[in-house]
Formats: sequence, structure tokens, C-alpha cells
Amino acid sequence: MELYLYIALFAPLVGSLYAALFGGSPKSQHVGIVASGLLFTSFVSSALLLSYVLGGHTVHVEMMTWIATGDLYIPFGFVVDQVSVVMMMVVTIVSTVVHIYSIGYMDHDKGFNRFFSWLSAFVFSMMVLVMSDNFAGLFIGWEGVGLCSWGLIGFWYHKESATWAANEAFIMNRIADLGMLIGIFLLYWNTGSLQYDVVFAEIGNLPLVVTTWIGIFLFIGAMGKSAQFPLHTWLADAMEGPTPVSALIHAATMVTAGVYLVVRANPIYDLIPNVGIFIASLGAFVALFAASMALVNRDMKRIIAYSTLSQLGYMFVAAGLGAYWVALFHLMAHAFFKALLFLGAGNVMHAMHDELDPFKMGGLRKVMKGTFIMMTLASVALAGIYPFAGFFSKDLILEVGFVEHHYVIYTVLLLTAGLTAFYSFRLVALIFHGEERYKLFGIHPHEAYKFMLVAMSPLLVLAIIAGSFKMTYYQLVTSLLPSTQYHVHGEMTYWIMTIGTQLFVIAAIVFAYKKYSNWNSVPDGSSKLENSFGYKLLWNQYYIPKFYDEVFSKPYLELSKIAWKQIDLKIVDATVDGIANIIYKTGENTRDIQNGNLSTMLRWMVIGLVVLITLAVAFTVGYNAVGA
Amino acid sequence: MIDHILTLLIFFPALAAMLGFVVTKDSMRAYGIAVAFIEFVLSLWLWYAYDPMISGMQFMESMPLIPQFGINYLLGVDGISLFIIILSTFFTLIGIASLTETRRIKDLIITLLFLEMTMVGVFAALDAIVFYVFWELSLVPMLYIIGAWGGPLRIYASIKFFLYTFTGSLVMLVGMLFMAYFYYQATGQWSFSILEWYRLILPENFQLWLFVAFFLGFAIKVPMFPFHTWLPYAHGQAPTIGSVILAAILLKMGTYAFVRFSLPLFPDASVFFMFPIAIIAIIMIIYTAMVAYAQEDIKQVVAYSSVSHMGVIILGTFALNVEGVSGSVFLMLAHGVVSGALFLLVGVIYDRRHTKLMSEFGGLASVMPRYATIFGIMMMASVGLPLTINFVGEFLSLLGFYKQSHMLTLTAGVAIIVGAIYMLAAYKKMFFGTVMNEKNKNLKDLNRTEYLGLIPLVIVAIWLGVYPKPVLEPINNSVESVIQLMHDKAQSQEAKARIPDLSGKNEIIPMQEAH
Amino acid sequence: MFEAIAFYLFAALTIVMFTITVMTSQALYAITAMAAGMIFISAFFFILGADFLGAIQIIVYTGAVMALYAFGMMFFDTTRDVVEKRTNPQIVFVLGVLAAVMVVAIFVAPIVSNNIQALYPIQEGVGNSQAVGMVLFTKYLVPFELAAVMLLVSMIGGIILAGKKMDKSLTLMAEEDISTMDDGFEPQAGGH
Amino acid sequence: MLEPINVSLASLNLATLAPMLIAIVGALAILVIDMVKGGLHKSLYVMISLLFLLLDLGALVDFAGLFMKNGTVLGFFDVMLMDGIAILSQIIIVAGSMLFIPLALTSKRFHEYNYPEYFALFLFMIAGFQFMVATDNLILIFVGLETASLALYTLIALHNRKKSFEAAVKYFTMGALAAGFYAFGSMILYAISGSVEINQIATVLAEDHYSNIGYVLVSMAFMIAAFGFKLSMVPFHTWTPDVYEGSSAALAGYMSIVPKIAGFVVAMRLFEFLVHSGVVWLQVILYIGVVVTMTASNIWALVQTDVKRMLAYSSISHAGFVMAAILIGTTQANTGLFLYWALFSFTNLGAFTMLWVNRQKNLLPGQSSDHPYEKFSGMVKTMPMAAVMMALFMLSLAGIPPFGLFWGKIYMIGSAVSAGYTVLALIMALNSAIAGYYYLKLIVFMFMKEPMVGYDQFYFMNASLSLKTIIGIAAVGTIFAVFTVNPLLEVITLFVYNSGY
Amino acid sequence: MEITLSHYLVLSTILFAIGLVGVMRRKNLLMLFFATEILLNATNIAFAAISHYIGDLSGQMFAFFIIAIAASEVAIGLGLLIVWYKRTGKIDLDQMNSMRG
Repeated sequence: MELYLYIALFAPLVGSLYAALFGGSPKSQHVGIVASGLLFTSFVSSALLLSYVLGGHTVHVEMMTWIATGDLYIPFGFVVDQVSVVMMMVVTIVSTVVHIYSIGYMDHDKGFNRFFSWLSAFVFSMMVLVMSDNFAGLFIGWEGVGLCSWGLIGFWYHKESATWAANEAFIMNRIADLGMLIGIFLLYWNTGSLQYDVVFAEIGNLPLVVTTWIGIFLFIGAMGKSAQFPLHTWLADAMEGPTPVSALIHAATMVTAGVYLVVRANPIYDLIPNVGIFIASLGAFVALFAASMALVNRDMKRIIAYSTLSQLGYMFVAAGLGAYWVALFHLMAHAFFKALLFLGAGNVMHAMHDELDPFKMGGLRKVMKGTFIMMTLASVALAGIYPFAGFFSKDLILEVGFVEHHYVIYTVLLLTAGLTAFYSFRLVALIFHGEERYKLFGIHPHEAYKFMLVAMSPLLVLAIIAGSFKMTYYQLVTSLLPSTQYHVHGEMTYWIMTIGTQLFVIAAIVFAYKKYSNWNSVPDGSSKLENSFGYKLLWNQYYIPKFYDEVFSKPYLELSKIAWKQIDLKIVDATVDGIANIIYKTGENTRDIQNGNLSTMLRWMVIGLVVLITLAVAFTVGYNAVGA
Repeated sequence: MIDHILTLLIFFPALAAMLGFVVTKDSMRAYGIAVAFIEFVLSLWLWYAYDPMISGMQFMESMPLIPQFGINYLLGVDGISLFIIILSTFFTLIGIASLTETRRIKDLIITLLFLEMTMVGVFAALDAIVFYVFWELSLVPMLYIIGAWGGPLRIYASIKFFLYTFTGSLVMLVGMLFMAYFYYQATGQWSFSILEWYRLILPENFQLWLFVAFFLGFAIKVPMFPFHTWLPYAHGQAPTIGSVILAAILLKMGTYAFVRFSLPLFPDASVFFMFPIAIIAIIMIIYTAMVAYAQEDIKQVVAYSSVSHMGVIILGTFALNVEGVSGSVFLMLAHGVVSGALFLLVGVIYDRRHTKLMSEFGGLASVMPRYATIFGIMMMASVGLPLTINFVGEFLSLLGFYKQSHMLTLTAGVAIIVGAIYMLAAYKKMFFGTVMNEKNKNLKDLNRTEYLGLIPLVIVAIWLGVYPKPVLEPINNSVESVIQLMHDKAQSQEAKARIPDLSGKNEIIPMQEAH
Repeated sequence: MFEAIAFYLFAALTIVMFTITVMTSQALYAITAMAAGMIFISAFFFILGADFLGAIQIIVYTGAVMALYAFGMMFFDTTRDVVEKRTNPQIVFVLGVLAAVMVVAIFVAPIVSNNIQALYPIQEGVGNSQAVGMVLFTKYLVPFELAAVMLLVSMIGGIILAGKKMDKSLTLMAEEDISTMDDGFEPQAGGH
Repeated sequence: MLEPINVSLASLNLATLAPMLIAIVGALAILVIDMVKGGLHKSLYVMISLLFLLLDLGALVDFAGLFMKNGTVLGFFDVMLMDGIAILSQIIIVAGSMLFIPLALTSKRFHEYNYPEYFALFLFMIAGFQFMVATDNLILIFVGLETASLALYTLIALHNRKKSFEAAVKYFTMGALAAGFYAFGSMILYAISGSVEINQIATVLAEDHYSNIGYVLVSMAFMIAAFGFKLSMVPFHTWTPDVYEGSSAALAGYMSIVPKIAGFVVAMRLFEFLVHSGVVWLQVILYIGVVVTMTASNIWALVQTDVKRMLAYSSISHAGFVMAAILIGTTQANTGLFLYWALFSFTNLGAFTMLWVNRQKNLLPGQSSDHPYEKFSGMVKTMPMAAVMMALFMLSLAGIPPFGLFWGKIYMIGSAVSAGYTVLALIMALNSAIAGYYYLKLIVFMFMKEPMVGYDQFYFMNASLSLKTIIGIAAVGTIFAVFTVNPLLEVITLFVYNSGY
Repeated sequence: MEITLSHYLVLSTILFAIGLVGVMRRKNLLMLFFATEILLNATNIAFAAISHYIGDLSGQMFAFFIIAIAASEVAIGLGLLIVWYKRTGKIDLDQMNSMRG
């Protein structure tokens, strides 16, 4: 099984390097094919490992030492256990699909080869992240995906907005990574190791304060990667990257790494329920907060991104409340339908020549039947309609909230579910229904390549049926995760809740359809709604990006300039030069002591003598006075 | 031969440089490469022959020089110095191989070879005076390189560089003489042997004063805030090769000296000054990172980034535990590789456009994709991405210091954020966007010479990031013995507590002779 | 009593004479006053029993040195009024007076010592010149001989400096000019 | 009646006079040769001088051997004092002179070398210095000093141009004043001790427990002024730059070495017993003097535009540096003094010889001195070896290891540290840093600037084989100084220690 | 009223001071040399007096040599003045200022 592990892990790396070999050359189809093929290999290996793990085994290998100094020992160790194998499956499935899809999507791009290199590298990093058996390895993957995310968001580097977004994403992640790093330091100095097994065995012996801090710092790391408030702004901006990237990284895999971390570190969070509550509350807040922003946005990808954010909030609610397996389950399900949604959006974008405003589309279902179906189904799944995947996972989270007696959270999540349904179908309605507003802009949309649609189909299938794996999944992961079952007390309550939720969601969908499916004009910002305070607030993302810009970015630049021009040059350096100048000036000013006139020279000699004599006399007088 | 390999390593380049006067101008570069290559191979041989399991000094050589005053020609390497020596020979090779300078290349190569002698000498010396000799002597070739091949302000920059460091090291010299005098008082004999000094236990108040004296010399060299202002000028004005060597090797002399002198000689003082120095280090990290962010000249960005990284090294050194000190020693190597590479990269574009202003560029990624790639790799290494060489050092340094202080490390950790900010911003300005400037439209991508210099660096940067063990292990062993020595020598309660006791863990190999 | 009168008299005279030497702007006055002062000083020597010294003083100083100076004055044509620019005359006097006052402040205290031994005692009944000769040719023979060398040096120095050969400077002449100058400028023994 | 004195010849130890006599005989020989046959080439006289100096040196080495066996030798009614420091300093004087005399063999003809008397005076001067250091009798010191000085004034003037006359007159006049100071100071010492011999004075003063402290201090004030002039301590230094500039570079270099070591030895004899007896005033004054001399001259050297003037100020600074030895007064410090001076003489020899080979007859167009910095600009491009040599000497003067002066410097600073003068040690160290600037300035001109158009003909104007040889010797001595330091230290320590310093 | 050694010393000092004033004041080099003679003469008085009061001949010896030195100095000094005068036609030291700084 170790072989499969290595194949699963390194096949993407090989793919990446292969693609990189051709990085500078023009597009070569084979690059995409090879990379996809390797990804598929990786997927197959993962699947084999899954079957192995289903048999109750785990695989744990230690490839080699990485860092060993003092008491610190960090190997490149990989573990395939019940949790990581699930992640591996998710990652490999989605990425295989995305890879194949990208062959079509990036067909006309100059950076085709480069794209695959980055994309495969990302998958490799992600695999490292999920498969590592220690926190340092996790951190490698953690930073690795950050790097690839940077490279892919900024893939179209000639676009100012893209590179800006790339840097923003990287730096914001770095802020969180610092938290993570501190968490790792704390772990090391308190448990003496970074290996999961050692750490989790030791963690119970630590003082609660320390454990709390560890939990907080690790979660700060998770917040960055999973774009939780207040580090959320990068995710929406990250949509500047190519759409497959958004599908893979910013929906299915990387952003869920935070959730994975919390799930992985469940022995820690189990000990600190207060932090868990905080995580859950933050998750709930983000769920609502992101959904609200999605309501008014006019950028197709951003809407989906906010929806991702919102769903991540759900996952954190589950993880925070201790329902780790639920969180992981939603992670999985979400990965499928959200990736599908994004890929669909990619098709639409392609068709619309990179137009992103759904108000400029409409009626596309006629030309893009396949995409229409897929996106609609994905949206249904997202909305959590029975029997789609979303229903099983999302409703479960609502139940968790309810069962754990966090009714506020529950209410928020319920509300969010409605909003989710609304904005999802607002999008679907605007894109696929109504008048063909794109004609105004002289666009001739066309359906994507066939094979792209075929490639997407596994996701479609999974989005539909993933819920049915629930029990298998449950049995699998609970051998590692706390196996709490969340059942609402009383059959009655359960049914009321379930059906109520379904009805609520459906109502939202209907409302959205009603409102938007017959839309016939492109809003120009003049309507009353668009000028209302609430709209503007949401439109401007609660003014948070502006706030960051005004409060952090600009002052930091200003401060930097002051540090350089005022402090470094005018104080620190000027002091040094000043000392040198003083010495030099003293020389200039006193060199006239030697004015070349003999008389002056003789006088200086006599002055010297007189001074000496005077000192002698003074000393003698003093000496005698003291002596007497 | 292996018994005198260090002498050979030190004086071979100098000898070759003298013979180089005979070589004609056209063949000089080839000659330089050949010499540097032989020297590099010799240093690799040193590594090969080095026994990583022994923590003490190896390849010791001793010859009385001025026995009357206790000065001996005493050489030796341990895990701490071994790799910096290899780094020196490596970078001289890289530097000469990728040399694009055409003006008076003969003088330049001869100067470089002399510089190589002094660099190897500093790291191989075990006698304080021999150390000092090479330490000071290294200023001279550098002065010439900056002053003769530099930019418009070269004379100002070179003199500033020279006098500033010279001043600091003179104070250090007084400290060394004091140290020798203490030794004389204690034993009745003069000695400048560092190993002999290690055996002295100084009263704490003397330790403090001596620490300060040594500190001044080292701090200016490192350079630590607020003594850093010579560095941007030196880097800004120096030719590419000068900046490369300066950043990669010369700055390391200061940090190396901290590990070699300050820590084992003055354990109590090290603990006493730990927090003040950590605060200076943090100022270096954050403040210079900010200054770097404000720069308009890409070379200045890299220069200030050097200062910032040196802050992390200092922090790691003053973690006073194995993790931190090993990390800082490793980071010395890492920073050498990465900043050296970055300066080389800046040199590439400077050769083409004769400007280093970032506003002149933009969109280079499309014109020079390979260049952009390598720059990107090195930038990410500089930012401290895992699996690159810098990360190992930075991680360990911060990890080590975390033991001493939570808050300070948290603050210092901002390094990874601010470092990313200025680097990414600079990268964006240089490489991203569209090509606006006509002059940039037809720039050539890297040529063979440049690859020759850069590819090995990329390989090293990644290799040691992925598999640092061959380097880290000898470092670790030697650092452990330093830390143990410090623990044993420490007198104050606090110092005993701050410096971990490793004696329970493994047997301590005495700091003496290994062979 | 006689001694005291003589001391004060000659002290006053020397001081006046030397003051004139220093202060006058007439070169002739100055040299005359100095010669007189020198002679008065020899009077002190005689009072103090240093007859030999007194004689030397008159012969060497008043005789030789003054003659040289007189010669110099004539050569330099400074027999008339000497115009000298005065810069900060006050400081000169302040310094002079200060030096004198300070040293006098110390000198008014008598020397206290029980350990002063006369190494070469002045013996009663031995003539001063005789005693001096004795010491000079034993103990101080080396300085005496060296003084001879010194005088030789000054003689050589004086001669070659004032010599004709100094009129043309090889240092400043171009090499070619020197070559063409031929024998007329060949070095010769002892100057001209 | 005066008793006749019987003196046995053996008790006179006439041999103590031998070294000086050799020099004097040499001088006389030159005069005689010139009288017998005029018009001989200067090289003959150079060689004769060298030969006699070699004999002189041989005699001194002989004495050195004797000293190691028997210790100090007194001679001639105890006027001559051949102790360790006398022998050492004479060796430095004679050896230094031997290195400087060949500088007469320039390719261009200069006025002074046309005089055979020049060489005679040179040898007389050396004899004068030798007498000065080989005695503790204030009279002989005075006479020796004046013999040497008068000869030196003449030598300076013989260069025969306006500046050299000016230099000689300035030097002479100030020297006369300093002689007055010396005489007055000796007078006071004589008044309170009844002796003119330093050892005797020391004994008497100690027996009196310095009861006449006022007298002692005033006499010391005069003596410091007198030797301050000789050793160019600030503010008695003002003659130095002018005299160096006015005289030929060869002589300037000579002046920076030989007269000063003679002065140092006398200063050691005169001041150190007082320092050791704990005369606080003297310590304070010397401390201030040392610091001010070092620092001020360094600062003035910074602003010089002429290399020779810069070197003049630099040698003032070096003298101040070495003066610290007298203040510190330990064996180590005194050893350091000699070591430093031995190494310094090599380096300075090289530096001044480099100037000497650069000397042109007339001033450069647009310049007011012989060796402006501009003259050296870009030298590395036109004459790389010469530039490297000059840089070497500059680095050595700046105290960059491993060149000569560095070793002297660390030994001196080390002695300051060992004697507890930490602050002084720091000041000494920092002064080296200031000094670094002006030495560097020359290197900057030579290595980092473009050559001035039309100046290239002035480089190496005056070079000849012997001058190049001297430069080579100086360079070798400077570079490989490290190997000579240990034997030097051994010998010097032995000599200094056994002389009681 | 006895004349003690101190009297002589004070006299010597006064004369010395006069000499100093002369040295500082004179610009004419020849007359400046006069002043240096005064310095030495002042010292000579003191030497003779000390010699007398402590009954020791060394002082007279010293004075004797000082006279010799003074005489030699005159010779050299005048020689220098002569070359200077021949070259410049002046013996005023204010004219002597080609080197400074």
C-alpha cells in the first residue's frame, strides 16, 4: 500500500514538473493530457487506498527526515487514515475533473503549460497537506497551496487586478500562517513533538490555558486559509484567477483546508469547548455575512465565491460544535457541487467571452443545455434539496446546531439556507432564463467542448448521490473522529424541522425564479433599490475592503515611506554621517591653528608651556593644601 | 594533505591570485573559474572528510606565530563553520562564473580571489587575532570592488562601508585584547586561542563589558539596527558581484562571530542581553522590511531585505537553545544562497537595462519568462516558503526563540508577513502587468552564463529546503556542544535556566581536537 | 651687603637691557642692549665665583656671537628702524607675565632637600678655571668632544649654507640644464 | 690644590664610545675624501656612509650581545650609558638611517646630494642621536640633541628651494625655543637635586619624597614642552607639517622615524621614573597630551590636500599613539614602543619613498605642493604595482592586519589594556578608525578615480633601482612583519626589561 | 639682606620671560634670534647660581655647554637667514607663509 501512497502523493508532482519542463514553450496538448493522466493515476491510487482503509487499516510511512535538530524531529511522514483518505478522494476526484476540464478551458491560453504546472503543483501541495502525519508537514502543504494559489490567481499576470488579488491572497494567508506557526511552536515546546499521534497523546496533560492558546492560534491559521472573517476579503478577489482554479482551489479543496485542520486537530478542540463555541459562532456569522453579500453581487464568480464562504461557515459551525465528521461530510459534498457550479460558470464565461455580469446574460439555456442542467442541479444541491448531496450534509449541520442547543446559530444557519437558495437561483435564473440580454453586447455564446461536459459529469453524479454514502462514510471516519450521532429528540420535531427547512428553501428558490427569470434589462445603478443603504452596504462588501485599504494598506505604505525617508535616511544615517561630518568640520575649522606663520607657531608653543606651568602650579597649590 | 587542508583552502586562492598577474586579460575569466572551481572542490573534499558525528573542531592546524604574545596560527572547522566555508567557495565560483563585468576584469578577479582567501580565513580561524586579521583584511578587496566597479556614489559607499565596519571592529579588537589579558591573569600566559578562551569563566560584570565590545564589532558587520545604514549604500553602489559576495558571505561573518565568540565566551552576558538584542532584532525585521517596501530600487529592496533576514538570524542566535542556534546557522547559509541569488538576478536586469528602478520595469514576466521564474523561486525562498532553504532556518530560529519569549516571537513572526509584502510588491512591479516601457520589449531572456550562475543556486535552495539533514546534522552536533558549554559556564541562575542542559541527553564531546 | 647691592644693580641692568632688546624697534639699540646685557650677566658669574664662565661669556657671547649678529645685521641691512607687524600684542605680554608669575610662584619657596650632594664640589683654594678644567676633561670629556663636533657641524653648515653653491638650485633646475652646466658646478671640498 | 686623578683606561670602557665614533670617523672620512679629490659622484658617498653605518651597526650588535651577557655597561665616568634601550634605539637609528641614505640615489639630481658635506652632516647627525640616547646625563643629551638638530636644519635647507628654507628656518627657530625650554627645565631639576644625571635626580627626588613637588612639576612642564616639540605633541607640533612639506620626501621620512625614537628614549628615561613614582600630575598631563595629540592630528590630517602633509600629521598621530607607552610605563608598553617604531619605520620608509619616487622638480601645474592627492588618481591604471605598493603602506599605516603596523598597534593597545587604561585603549582604537579615512582617501584616489590627463608623466619621475629596492625592502618588511614580530618581541622585551623599564 | 638662590632663580625667570616675550613678539628673524639668546642666558645665570649655592661644578659645566650651543646655533641660524635673505630679500617672518594648514 505504501507504493499507492507514494503514487497518490507524487503523481501530481511529476505532472507538475513535466508541465514545467514545457513551461516556457507554447501550448502543447500533451502536457494537459499527461498531467490529467497522472492525476487520474493519483485518483486511482487514492481509491485503492480508500478500499484498503475501508478494510480497517491505515497506512503510515516515514519517507525521510526533514528537520532534525536538538529535540526537534520532523520527518516527511505520511499517513493515510480514515480522515485523510476522504480528503484525498475529494482532492483527487475534483482535481482530475478540473484538469481534464482545463484542457478545454485553457485551450486558447498562451500559458497552457504553465497553468498545468501550477495546477498539478497545487494538487501535490494539497496532498501533502492532507496526508502529512505531523503539523510541520501540514504546514508545508499549507504554504504550498498558498503559493500555488498565488500563482494561479495571478495567472493572468498582465492584469493588474489579478496580480493584486494574488498578492492580497498570499499576504492575508501569511497573516494567518503566523498564527498557525505560533500554534506549532506552542505545540512543540509543550509536547516536544509535532507528530499528530504524539501531540494528541500528550495534549491532555497540558494546562488548559496552553491548550486554549494552541487551539486559538491553530484556528487563526485555519481562518486565513478558509477565508473566515476578518480574513475573508481575499477569496472574492481571488476570482480573478481562471475559473478551473476557482473550482479546484477556491471552492473544493484549499479553502477547506482550515476545516480539515480543525477536524484533524479534534483532540485539541475537544478539550477546549469554549474555543469551539467561538469557532461555531464565527462560522455562523460568516455563513450569513457571506450569503448577504452574495445577494446583490453582479459578478457570477464572486457570487459563487461568497456562497463558498458561506458554506465554509457551515463547516466551521459543525467543527466548532464538535461534529467533526459532519463538517468533513459537508466539506466533501460541498466540494463536489461547488466545483461543478464553478465549472459550469466557467462554461458560461467562455461562452460569454469572459463576461461575468449575469445581468448581461439571460436565456442561455437554449444554447448551453448541458451546462444549464449541471448548474441547476448543482444549485439545487447547494440549496440542500432532498435527495441531493447538500441536503444530507447541510441539514445535518442545522440539526447539530439544534441538538447542541445553540438555537441562535441554528436560526442563523436556517436563514442562511434560505438566502443560499435565493442567490443561487437568482444566478441560475439570470443566466439561463429570461431574455437574451447578451445580444445587446453582440456576443455569440456557444456550448463548451463535449469532453469538458463529460469531465464534469462525475461531479454531477457525486453532487446528486453523495448523500447516499453517508452511513459508509460515517462508519469510516468515526473510527478516528468522535462518533457522536446527532438526532433531534423526537421524531416529530425532526420531521417538522426537515420539511420546514425544505419548504423554506423551496420558497426562496421560487421567489428567486419569480423575480429574476423574466429579467429584461441591465441595471444601471439608478434604481431605488440600488441606491438604498442596505444595497450599497452589501454591494461594497460592508466597506470592509475599503476599510482595510484605508486602515492597513495605505498607512503601511505611508509608514514605510516615513521609515525610509524620515527615519532611516534623516535620522539613523544622518547621525552616522553627522558624526563623520563633525569630525571633518572640526578639522576644517581648526586647521588654522597651523596658519603657517612662525610667530603663531611660537606662540602656540609658549601657550602650551604656560598651560603646563599653570597646571603644575595649580596642582602644587592643591597638593600643598591637601598635604597641609 | 588533509592535515593542512585548511591552510591550503585559505592560501590557494591568494597564491593563484598572485600568479594571476601573469595571465592575460582575455583568459582571466577562465583562469578565475578554474581556480575557484578547484577551491570549491577542495572545500567539498573538506566536507567529505569531515566527520559529522564529532561535534568538536576538526582538521586543526597550529603553528606558533607570535608565541610571545600568545598569537598562534590556529585553524579548525566544526559544523558551524564548515558550511559557511563551502558557501564562500561556492559563491566565489558562482560569482566569477556569472561575471558579466568587462571593465578591468583581471583586477576584479584577482581581487575576488584575495577576498576568497579572507573569507575562508575568517571562518577557519580559531585564534582571535588570526580571525581578526582576516576579518579586517576582507574589507580591503570589498572596498576596491565597490569603489572601483560601483555606481555613481561608489566612493562614498565604499568608504562608508570600510570606515564603519573598521570602527566597530577596532572596538572589538580592544575587547579581544582584554580577553587575552584576562586569560593572562588567570593562567600567566598570553593566548588568543578561542578554544582556550572557552575555558575561562569570567565574572559577570566583565562579561557584560566585553560582550558590548564584541557586540559593536559584530553588530556593525551584520549589520544590526541602527548600524545598518552602510549596507544599502554598499549594496546599492556595488557591482553585482560585490553585492553577491557581500550579502552571501561577508554579512555572515558578523552572525558567525556571535556564535563563535559571544555565546560561548559570555553566556551570562548573552542571557543578560538576550531581550535587548531580541528587540533590536525585531526592529531590524519589521522596520527594515517596511523600509524595503518603500524602496524604488529593486536592489535596495533586496539589500534591506538582507537586513531584515539578518534580524531573524540574530534572533535565532539569541534563542540560546539548540533549535534556535542551529536554525540561525542554517539560516546564514540559506540567506547566503537566497540573497546571493537575488543580487545575481538583479544584476541580470541591470546588465540589460542599466537601471535598477522598479518603475522602469513591469511586465517582464512575458518578456523574460525564465528569468521571472527563477526570480520567483528565489523570491519565494526569500519569503520563507517551506521546502525552500530559508524556511528551515527561519522556522528553527523562531521556534527556538519562542522558548524564550512568546510575545517577542509573535512580533518577530511578523517577518513572514512583512517579508511577503515587500517581496511580492516588488515582484509585482517588476514582472507583472503589461510591458509599458519600449526599452523592455526586446529584452533577452537569461543566457548561458547567467544560467550557469543561477541554476546551481536554485538547486541548492530547493535541495536544502527539502533535505537539510546533511547540513543540519553537523551543525546540530556542533551547536549542541556550544550550548552545553554555555550551560556549564553560566553562573547566574537565570542563565542556567535559560540555557538548556543537554548533558543528560548525550555525551558531551569536549571542544578539543577531534583527530 | 655688597653682594646684595651688586645683585640688585646688575639684575636691574640686565632686565632693562634685555627689555630694550626685546622691545625696541631700532635694531642697533637691540643689539647694543643685548651686548650690554650679556656683559652684565658675566658680572653675575663673577659674583658667583664662576670666573671661567664669566670669561667665556664675555669672549664667546660678547665677542663672537655679537660680532656675528652685527655682521648679520649689516648683511640684512637692518640697522635702521625695523617695521614689524604686531598681531595681538596683548596676548604676548599676558603669556610672558603669566609664565613668569607662575614660575616665580614656585621659585619663591625655598628648596627643601637634605639629599643634595655636590658631586663635583667647588673646593676652597682651587681656582675656578682649574676646577672647571679638571671636571671638563674627565667627567665631561665626552660632551666636550661632542661639542667640538657640534661646532664643526655648525661651521660646515654655516659655510655651505652661506656659500655660493646655494645660489643656483639643482633641485629646481631641469635635468637637461644641469647636464649642460658642465664643470662650473662640480662639487668641491668644503665649499668656497 | 686639586688632586691629580688617576684613571685606569679599562675603567673608562672606551668601547662604549665606539658606535658613535665610527659615525664621526665616517663623517670625517667623507670630508677628507672630498678634500683629496673633489667632484666624486654621490653614489660613492652613499656607499661610504653605508659602510660606516654598517660598522656602526656591527658595533651595536656586538654591544647587544654584550648586554645579553653582562647587562648595562657604563662608560667614561658613567657619562655613557649603554643599557638595553640605548642599544635598541641606536640600532633603530642606525638601521633606519641605512635605509634612508640610499634614497639619495635618485635618477633626478637634487641639490643637496651634490654636497659631500651632506653625507658628512648626515653621519654627524646620527652620531648626535646616538649620544643622545646613550646617556642619562642631561648635558650630553643636550649637546647630542643640538648636534643632531643643527645638522638636520642644514640638511633640510640644503634641498635648496624656498620651501625648504622656510621649513629649516621654522624648525630652527622653534628648536631654539625648545632648547631654551630644555635648558630651563634641566636647570630646575639641577636646582632641586644637585645633579644633571637622570638616575641621580631620580634617587634624590625619591629620597626627598618629592618635597619640592612644585619645582619638579614646573621642570616637567618645561621638559614636556621641550620634548613635546621634538616628538611633535600638540600644541608643540606646528612645525611638523611645514617642515615635512618643505624638506625632501626622503628626509621627511627620515625625520618621522629617527629623531623621534631618540626623543622617545630620552623621554622614557626622563618621565618614566616620575610616572612610576606616582606623580599624578604627570600622568594626567601625559594622558591629555597623548589623547589630544592623537586625536587632533588625526583630525587635521583628514583635511589635508597634500599627501606629504597628510603623512606628516599622520606621523604626529603615530607619535602620540606611541607616547602612550611612556604614560603606561610598563615593560610591555615600552616593548611595544620599540616594536611599534621598528615596524613603523619600515612602513613609513615605504610610504615616503613612494612619495620620493613620485617627486618632480617643479610643482604640478595648478598645484601648490609636491604631492597633491590628485597626482595619484587612477594610478592603478597606469602603474599598478606602484599603486599596490602605496596602498600596502597606507593600509599598514591604517593598521589593517596583517601588515606591519597592525602588530605594533595591538601590542600597544594590549599593553594599555593590561595596565588598566581601558579608556585610553578605546581612544587609541577609535583614532585608528579616524585615521583610516585619510589613508583610505589616497587609496580611493589611486584605485577608484580616473587618471588626471597629463599627470602620468609625473609618476615614477624619480625612480631608480636603489629606490625601487628600498621600496621592495619596505614592502617585504611590511607584508611579512608578522614573522618578525616574535623574535623582535623576544629581544626587545629582554632588553627593555633588563634596562629596568 | 641676603641674596639667596631664590633671588637668582626669580631673576632668571624674569629674564626668561622677557626672552619669551621677545620670541613671541619679534617678526624680524634676526631680532627674534636675539630673544632666543636671552632665553639661554637667563638659564645660565640660574645654573651658575645653583652651582654656587650647592657648591657643585656641574651647573657651571651646563652653562658652559649652553654657551657653546648658543654659539653654534648662531652660526647655523645666520646661515639659514642668509640663504633665505638671498632668496627672498626679506627676513620678516610674516613673509614666510608658503606652507600652511
